[in-house]
Amino acid sequence: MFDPVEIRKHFPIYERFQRENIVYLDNAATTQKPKEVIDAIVNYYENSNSNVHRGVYRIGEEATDLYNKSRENIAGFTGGKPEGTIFVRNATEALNLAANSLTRMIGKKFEVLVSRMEHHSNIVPWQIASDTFGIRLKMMESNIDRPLSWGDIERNITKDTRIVSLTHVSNLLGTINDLREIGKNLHERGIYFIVDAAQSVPHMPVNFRDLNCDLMAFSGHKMLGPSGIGVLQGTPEILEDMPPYMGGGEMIKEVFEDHFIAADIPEKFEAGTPNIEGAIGLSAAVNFLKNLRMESIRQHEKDLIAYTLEKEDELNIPSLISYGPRDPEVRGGIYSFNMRKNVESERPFGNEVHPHDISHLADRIEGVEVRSGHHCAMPQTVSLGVYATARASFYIYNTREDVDHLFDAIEKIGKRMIK
Amino acid sequence: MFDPVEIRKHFPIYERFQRENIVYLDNAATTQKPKEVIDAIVNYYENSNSNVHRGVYRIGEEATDLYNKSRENIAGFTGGKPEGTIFVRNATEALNLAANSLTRMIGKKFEVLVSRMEHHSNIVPWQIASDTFGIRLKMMESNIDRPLSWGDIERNITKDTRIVSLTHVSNLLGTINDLREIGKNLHERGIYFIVDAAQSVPHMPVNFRDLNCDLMAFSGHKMLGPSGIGVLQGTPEILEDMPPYMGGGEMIKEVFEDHFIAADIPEKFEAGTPNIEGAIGLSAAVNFLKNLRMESIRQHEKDLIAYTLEKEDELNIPSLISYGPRDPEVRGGIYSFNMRKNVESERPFGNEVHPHDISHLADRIEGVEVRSGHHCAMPQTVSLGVYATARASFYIYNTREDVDHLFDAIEKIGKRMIK
Amino acid sequence: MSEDIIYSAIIDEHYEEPRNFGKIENPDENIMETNPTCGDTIAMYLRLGDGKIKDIKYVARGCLISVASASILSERVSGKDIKEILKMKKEDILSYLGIDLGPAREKCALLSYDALIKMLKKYESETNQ
Amino acid sequence: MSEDIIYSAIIDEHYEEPRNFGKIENPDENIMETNPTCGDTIAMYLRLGDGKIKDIKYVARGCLISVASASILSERVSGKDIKEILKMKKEDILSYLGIDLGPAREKCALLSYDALIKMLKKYESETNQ
Ligand SMILES: Cc1ncc(COP(=O)(O)O)c(C=O)c1O
Ligand SMILES: Cc1ncc(COP(=O)(O)O)c(C=O)c1O
Repeated sequence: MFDPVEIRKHFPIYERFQRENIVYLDNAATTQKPKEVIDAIVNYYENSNSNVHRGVYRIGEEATDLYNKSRENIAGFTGGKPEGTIFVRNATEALNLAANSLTRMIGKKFEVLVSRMEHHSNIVPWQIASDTFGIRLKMMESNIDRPLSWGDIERNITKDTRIVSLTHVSNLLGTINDLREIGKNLHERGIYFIVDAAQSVPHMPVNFRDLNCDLMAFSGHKMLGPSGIGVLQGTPEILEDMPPYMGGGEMIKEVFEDHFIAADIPEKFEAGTPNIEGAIGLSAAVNFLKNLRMESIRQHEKDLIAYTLEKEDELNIPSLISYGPRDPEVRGGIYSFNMRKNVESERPFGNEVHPHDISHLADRIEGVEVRSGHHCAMPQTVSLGVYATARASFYIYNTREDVDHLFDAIEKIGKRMIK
Repeated sequence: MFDPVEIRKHFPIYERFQRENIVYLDNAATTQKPKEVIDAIVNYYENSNSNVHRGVYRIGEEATDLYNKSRENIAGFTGGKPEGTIFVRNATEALNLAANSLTRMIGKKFEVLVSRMEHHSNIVPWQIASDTFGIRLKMMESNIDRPLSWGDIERNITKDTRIVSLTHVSNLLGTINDLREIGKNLHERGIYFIVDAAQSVPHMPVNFRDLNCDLMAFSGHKMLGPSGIGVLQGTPEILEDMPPYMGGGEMIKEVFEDHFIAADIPEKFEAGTPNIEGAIGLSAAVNFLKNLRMESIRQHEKDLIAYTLEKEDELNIPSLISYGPRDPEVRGGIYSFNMRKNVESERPFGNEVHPHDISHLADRIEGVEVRSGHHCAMPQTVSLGVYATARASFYIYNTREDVDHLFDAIEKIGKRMIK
Repeated sequence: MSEDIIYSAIIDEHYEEPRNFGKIENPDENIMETNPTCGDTIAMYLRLGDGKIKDIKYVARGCLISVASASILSERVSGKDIKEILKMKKEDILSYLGIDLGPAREKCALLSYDALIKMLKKYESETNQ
Repeated sequence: MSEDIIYSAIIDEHYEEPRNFGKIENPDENIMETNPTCGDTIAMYLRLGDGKIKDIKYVARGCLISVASASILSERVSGKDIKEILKMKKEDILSYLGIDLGPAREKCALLSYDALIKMLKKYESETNQ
């Protein structure tokens, strides 16, 4: 049985949360760390800390072994190969690496297609590639209440499209895109397909091969792991063809005065001393998630978002407006909303409660921690006709009671701010 | 009084080292972590873990505050400004960022000058920039037994030289380069000056402004901090002019469909969720080092390398050959060596003991942990006429007894391998 | 924690009825400032003379803190000596608000202050030439 | 830990006097392999026929482990069936050496084995056409 209250016992920070009645609902930004992850890191520091790859002394070998086994474990978790599993800092770096290296690999002008629901991490790297190498970035519209379909993509690809890069789950709307068919079709047309899995790998079963993609990005800190570690997963074929992104130690076979010979994958893409404890911590996080089973985690979050949407309907708070698909089948545990008066306000400066005030007051009134802002998805936020939203996002340790607290906060803020 | 044996009590891994009689001498590769650093990280996980920059709820604010204060503390430690102190993964990323962004800023073909004693991290990024943007990389010769002088540089700059990038301390030879005069002269000529301080900041007082450089790189894991965190320090002036390296969350002011507006420094260069606990851990490491005083650390290491060189002279082991300056005043705590027969060997495959065997046997015989290989400095290693060396490198917890163990190991390996 | 400690009654009042809200036609100085994290925006207008602020108006769109602090600020500085205002510190502004702000909200509170200072500095450098 | 457990006497002997050291003129197959981490290099030569290894020689430059394992390997495979050798696993090679190697040293021990297998696979694919 999946029991969030039992799960909390593994998270030391829940002692403080209980003491101060904090309801943590900012999991799309980052998740808490179970003691299993903390212990793995501390244990590494206290017993095997040393640099990897070249140590032929005992703790050097232990560190190398821990690092390699972490890679194997994480690779297997998402159905990829160890040599196709590259450690980076975060999903952002993974997407920058992909944009830069793929663009240089293709070596001529082309078009890359992204959707309006992308996180800035899947927009700005392409804008930089466009400034640097002259490729063209095309952003297609996306519906705010249903997932992307192959039809949406098909309408937008042209004969120049060489890369399509899409998010698996929207971090603003919670939309779950079914990427399998999209991937299959792109594959058949010889178009490279990149998946931003930052919001899916932590929350549902994700299999790299099933997605029919070439490259996939995710972040450790959003799945119980440390910050400073993330993954770019790819097929060995494409990674072997891609030129290195950063240069330095570990990523070379040989260095001469005027050229270098790159190492094999995955080392080719890991320049310098890696985040060793980050990899070890993320591997421990993966074990924790595997224990809970990803199917059950998805089920639990589906229940929470369904309950949230039901409760919203039921309470029918006039000032509350929320965004994203209403069908929990295609919706992750993400709830973005705003509060506004129904009639034109008397006040000269608009009739919305500013999301910053929502977030601030929710914390002070109910201990409910929600984020406010554009959530690094400005193009999508703007398309909602607002500058910002407040956002609650769930994870394994959240309960229906947490959702109740959220709505208590919303009601109290309404009373306070909308007189 | 600087007392390495007292200092060891702060390092939990020394319990294992004492139990197994391990003498850790691979500090140029990475250093051990004191409990102050481990505690800072654990404390963050257990109390304030959340994402930075946008949280207006209480733990979000705590995390942001911890992150910002860490930056201020680290910036001040090396005499830089907080807004000129950019968090990256390691020195390698810092130098890649510098090479890529500076090259794009200059925007035309030019020559960059490095020395033969550079680490691969200060060679390969320039080779990649050369492949990508067509700039020219020039590697000047450097003496193996004395520091670089302004004369060396002057002879090698041409009218096309726009950047000079040099290591402060050689990780293979231990050579300490006096960069002040070099920096002053380059400054006068309007040539950008980059310093690889990966082996100096951990070991001696380093002041960014005194070096007269524009950019400076170092790694957290080589100075008691976590891996996965490093610093690019620069003058605000140059950083403001440099274009962003990676794109994504946090590094933007606004994102539109076809362009973005970059954030101010330092955020402009920090795309995506940073290594928050890495920054906090490094700040705790800086406090630990400040407490010991960098002058005393340098003094201690000077004593150790002086003792090493004296002992080498005294023992006069015929098979032992070592490299680097003999004057402890210009030599960090790094001792690279090889072992070979004095006469032509009977064996068909050469008369050197392979450094891998030295490292492996030193561990098994004496518990002495030294690294072997080209130490990511192939051009310099090749110039010594060998494929690889063994290397011992000291830090705050090493003692003269550790040096004695090193020579015990060398003598025993000599008896074993050179019959 | 009770709601009342959170945002003071004074702030509430300024938020509901911001003082000096509006525009000045043909102002001596005007500026538009934005806080990129939350999109808070303020347009501010000044009429200046005899080294003093003769009139100040603004149009603000933003959160409780940024609107209220613009209102409070406008009351405080109206009629004051420019030199004196330039001596004011950020801390003074924050203490006027009378609540303890975290680092993220400080930016909201200081938006109007930053706008004012920028205009006054520009004015000073122009008139001193 | 005593020295003797570290590297076995057998390894020492093979290191001091490697068997089958040298070249074969006009070999049926030959190859040059390098371990980039430490620069260990081996050039290996084969004479093949009747589905067997008729002669094997090599010139190795490297550490104790890589030289000794090349020597041991050459003794083991000399005269053997190619198909049989291709069935050998890495583990077999490592157990011949009789010491427990960490992951970093495994590469040293397997350098000669990798070279041999590459040549035999090439030979098989050539002769089967
Ligand atoms: C002189 C020098 N520069 C750069 C580096 C690269 O450091 P990192 O691997 O932490 O990026 C090192 C570390 O090996 C070094 O010694
Ligand atoms: C969909 C999506 N992609 C990418 C990212 C970037 O993740 P990170 O900041 O860890 O690089 C995020 C996290 O905010 C996200 O939600």
